[in-house]
Amino acid sequence: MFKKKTESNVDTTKDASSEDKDQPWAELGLTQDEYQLIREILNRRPTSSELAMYSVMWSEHCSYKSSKIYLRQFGQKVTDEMNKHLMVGMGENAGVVDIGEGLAVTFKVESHNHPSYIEPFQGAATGVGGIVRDILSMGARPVAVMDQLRFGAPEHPDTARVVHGVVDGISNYGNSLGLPNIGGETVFDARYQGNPLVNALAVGVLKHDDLKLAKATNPGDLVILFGARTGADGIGGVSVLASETFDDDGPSRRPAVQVGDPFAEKVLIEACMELYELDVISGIQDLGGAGISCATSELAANGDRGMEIQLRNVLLRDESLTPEEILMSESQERMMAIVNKRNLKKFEQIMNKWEVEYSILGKVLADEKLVIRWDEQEIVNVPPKTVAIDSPVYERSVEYPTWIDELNANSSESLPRETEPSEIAAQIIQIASSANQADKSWITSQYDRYVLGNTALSMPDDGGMIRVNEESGLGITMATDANGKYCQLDPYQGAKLALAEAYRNVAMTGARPRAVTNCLNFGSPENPEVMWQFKQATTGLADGCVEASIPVTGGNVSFYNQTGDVAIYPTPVVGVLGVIDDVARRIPSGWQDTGHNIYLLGTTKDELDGSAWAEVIHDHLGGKPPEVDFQKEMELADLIHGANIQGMVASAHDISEGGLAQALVESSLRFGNGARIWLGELMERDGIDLTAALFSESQARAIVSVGREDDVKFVGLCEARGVPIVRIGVTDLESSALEIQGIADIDLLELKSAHVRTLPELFS
Amino acid sequence: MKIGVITYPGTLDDRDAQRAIKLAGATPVPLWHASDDLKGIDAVVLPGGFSYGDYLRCGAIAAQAPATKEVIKKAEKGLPILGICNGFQVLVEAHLLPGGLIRNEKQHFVCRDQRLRVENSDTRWTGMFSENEEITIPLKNGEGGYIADDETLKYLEDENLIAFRYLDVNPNGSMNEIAGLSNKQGNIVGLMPHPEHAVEPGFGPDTPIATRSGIDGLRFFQSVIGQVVG
Amino acid sequence: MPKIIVEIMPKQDLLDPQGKAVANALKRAGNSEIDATRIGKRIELHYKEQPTEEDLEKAKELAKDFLSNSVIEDVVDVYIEDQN
Amino acid sequence: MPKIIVEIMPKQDLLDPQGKAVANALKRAGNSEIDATRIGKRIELHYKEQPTEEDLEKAKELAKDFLSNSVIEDVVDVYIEDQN
Ligand SMILES: Nc1ncnc2c1ncn2[C@@H]1O[C@H](COP(=O)(O)OP(=O)(O)O)[C@@H](O)[C@H]1O
Ligand SMILES: [Mg+2]
Repeated sequence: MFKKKTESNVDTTKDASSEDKDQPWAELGLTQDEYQLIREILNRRPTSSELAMYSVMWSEHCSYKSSKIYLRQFGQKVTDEMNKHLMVGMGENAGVVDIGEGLAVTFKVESHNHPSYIEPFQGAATGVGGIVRDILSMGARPVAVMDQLRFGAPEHPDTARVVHGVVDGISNYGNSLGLPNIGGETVFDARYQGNPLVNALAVGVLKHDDLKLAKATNPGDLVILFGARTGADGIGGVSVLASETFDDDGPSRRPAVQVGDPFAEKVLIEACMELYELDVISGIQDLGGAGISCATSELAANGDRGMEIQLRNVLLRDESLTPEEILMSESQERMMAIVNKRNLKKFEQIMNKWEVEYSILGKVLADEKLVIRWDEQEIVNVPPKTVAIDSPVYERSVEYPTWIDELNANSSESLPRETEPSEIAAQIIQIASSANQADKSWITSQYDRYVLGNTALSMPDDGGMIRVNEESGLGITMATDANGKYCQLDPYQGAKLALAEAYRNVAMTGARPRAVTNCLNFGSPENPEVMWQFKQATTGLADGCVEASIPVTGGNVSFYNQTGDVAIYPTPVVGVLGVIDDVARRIPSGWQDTGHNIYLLGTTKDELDGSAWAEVIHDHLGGKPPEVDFQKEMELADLIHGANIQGMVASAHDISEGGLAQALVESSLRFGNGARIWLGELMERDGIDLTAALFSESQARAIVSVGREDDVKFVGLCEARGVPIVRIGVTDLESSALEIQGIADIDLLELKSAHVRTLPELFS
Repeated sequence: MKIGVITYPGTLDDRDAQRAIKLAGATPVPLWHASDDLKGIDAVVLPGGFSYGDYLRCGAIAAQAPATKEVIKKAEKGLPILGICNGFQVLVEAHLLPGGLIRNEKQHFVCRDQRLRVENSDTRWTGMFSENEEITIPLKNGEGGYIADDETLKYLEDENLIAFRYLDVNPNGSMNEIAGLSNKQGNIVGLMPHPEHAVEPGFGPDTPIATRSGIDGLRFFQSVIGQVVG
Repeated sequence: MPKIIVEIMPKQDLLDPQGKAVANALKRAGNSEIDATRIGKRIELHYKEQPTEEDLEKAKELAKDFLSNSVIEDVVDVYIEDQN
Repeated sequence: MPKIIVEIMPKQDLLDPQGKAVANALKRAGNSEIDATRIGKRIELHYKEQPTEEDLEKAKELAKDFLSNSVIEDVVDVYIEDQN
């Protein structure tokens, strides 16, 4: 079927200089202007290989051409205080944050949305593989993963297909890599039906000295491709180029999906760790989107150098691949290293030990040009920065969506509120068993949370906590959050709310929030209303970071998440990294001791718009999302930290979706221990009714349990720091119920069954 | 005392096994799959993970490794061998323990804090447990369903070679609730759950007393140390 | 028990990590004549009665739509097993 | 590419949870004529040269000793694929 590529039908730079021809730039996703720009840069038409490179590197996915002008805010709206711990900021493969003791942490979240809809298992699996390689390429040992999932309506017939495939894929890949999964999110909403979101986060730890950058700086150094062989994965798009060069056989039908091999990646991780330990490499880059095109041009561009590559040296899985296809292949589990000649022996020894295949592709050039040859023929000769850095930047048109006024006007105020105790009790259970608030262990029990032996907290606690120094106990916490409904109501506020929730989740574990990553999932940037949402959300996140005084260190943008004209809810996933001196001081999210006082911290307002209560009980979305006040979030976080240092906090759980009621349910079920709750004082103090007391989603709130002996001190501390505190109950291990006085006496076994049963009933 | 831990490509819980050995009071010795040098160890652990990606059958490719072949030779001479999860699968593929391990009944990987009954405390790795003691250690596997033909099952039951049985939940559909086995001499023990993940307060399974405070796994390692020394 | 056999293989162009690992193991064990290995599925459908041509047609549909994943796999054969 | 095909099935009298799960799904989808399902492996060994009878004998050994586990699986067939 395939004709072997002969020298005569390779499109060379010489051909390109001498003969013009029609090129399929539009099919490759370039605009007329972009194609014209390439011709100006080169002073001739591009060769088909060059066209392949530019088209993929200038795609939205690789170039951030629509988002760049907004992402800049994250680097600009910063203070010295925010940058204090930042070792590598925006722009590298992943940000790097100093955590003390000579150690640093790198972390990033990335999307694999579209592939996960087409082939959920492989899409999600390779999403995990890709983000882990990003972390690996910073010189870090990956230590944990998380996953942020958004699926269609739980009862929709296609949802189970996606859920099963995605969860299986994450489980299969992450577990096989030996990385504990320490948390994530699972949301169901019809808005994601044809466009599920699969975001994956990885965290790595490195010594300060081991930091690696994706740079080729030293002319003469070798460029080595290692890991899996290059095959025809994920190059469906370049078929148009292939068809040009195949005779009359028609276009080759290359697969658009990629298949992952977690085993190959695990071996790659171990091999890289040895490369780092023995200081063998001078630069490294993972191969993800755009494959060799991306790795060569970025390494060269970042080092202000060039590169000379013999493409024939690429080890192939399939000999029929054309040069264009090789340049664009997205085969997984590959890395590119820059190695000084004197280190080649050591490099080879490590590859041989781990049975990793490698091939030397070429060397670093002093001049800023990227030259790629196919045998003797020169098929690429371009300035690397024009491919990797100076891609077009667009200021897309932005338009205020007028529908939002109507949405905001339709507040939850008019929704009927129950006063009958038994009805309210039923609502608590109905919310606790709704797909979004239900227990997620049907998913999380498919993930290994134990491997590596350093997991101090994981699901269902508020954040995932990992020990990074076994001697000192130094550790980190990660939490990620996003609320698409809040963002639909107000993307500026919604992005801040996502940050606030992740920040609070980290703080509740006893850690101090230190840095932020994000994955911005939106509809089409060519839709001005989507672009408005994007602008608002990025501005909100950047402003929120200044207010909370923690920097964004990196992230990822995923556009075009829509089915037909209907975009997903704007979904900026925000991840916060926290640091804790000693993980022995971690705080669980439920009570384990009897007779402890339960306190509600913060102020409860009547904020039910966009809430779980409005959705589950009334199928309503409208109004304005809750207010955010980072000053209050920081006071709450400081308080928990201060009190925890003194050993006063037995448990802490943040209040978010589902309100106080949901937090009480989760804290009771965490260890299956009962409690007696009263709400009168709270309702009176904050001037709210029962529905608001139980279901409002006001921010900067948490419930904590505190031992009797620490009571006076704890209350004193809150008062001294001005954190509103009200006692709302006591823990009672004798009782097997969550008793809310005068309202409900909910048997814990029944509650648990309702909370746990939902997902298995939907998907088992 | 020196206890070896073999690392195959794709092994994951090797560092954890080494940590457990250290916490139990012995010296962990890392062993490499490609070498038949067992470095004078007194006992060996085949740790958990996905050796060679668990492709073909779990443990099948690792069973062919030079280090495994050496272990097989020493097994007869009484070398204490503990196979954890993937290590158990290697022992089964190497025919050091009977039967087979197949995909979990529910078709999913499962990670949970698992209650077990110690059915045989008369092996090199279970001596510090009392007969019928109930313990909790983490379990995490995708292919942990134990199967064997009737004859083998009868033999295992009659000879008291079932070392551990699942309590409360049979997480993978194992026949006769089998979680782990020993051989007749008692030097070889294989089990699906992971004792090395219940050895350090703060990082084990939850207990009624405190978050992640379960350390029931430590006694596996203490057992072999106690018996060799004593 | 009368049977229809369905044979499914990973698509030619896609990576087959399992086959790759097995091929490497075979090579390490000295089987240099074997160049590559691919691992697919052999599914037996057991019928109550001897399957008819119609059953076979239906099985082919099932093979394509349900038993295999057309994004990453090919059905290479579906046939009624000879009884002997 | 010349090939030898190795076909392996789980032993008849042992549990095959995967086969059971597929059979249940088939039944739920209304295929009442299918009584049971078993899922095994189809392994392709790719040879550099057309395999000889000797290669076939060797492949049969491999099938028995390495590609299958005789405790839980049966090798149902090993054959040189017809080239056409
Ligand atoms: N897809 C997932 N992967 C891993 N952990 C998850 C996933 N979904 C939910 N979790 C975990 O389940 C717990 C409850 O989730 P959630 O209610 O969203 O937490 P929160 O409201 O505190 O952000 C958390 O520990 C979270 O990390
Ligand atoms: Mg929380």
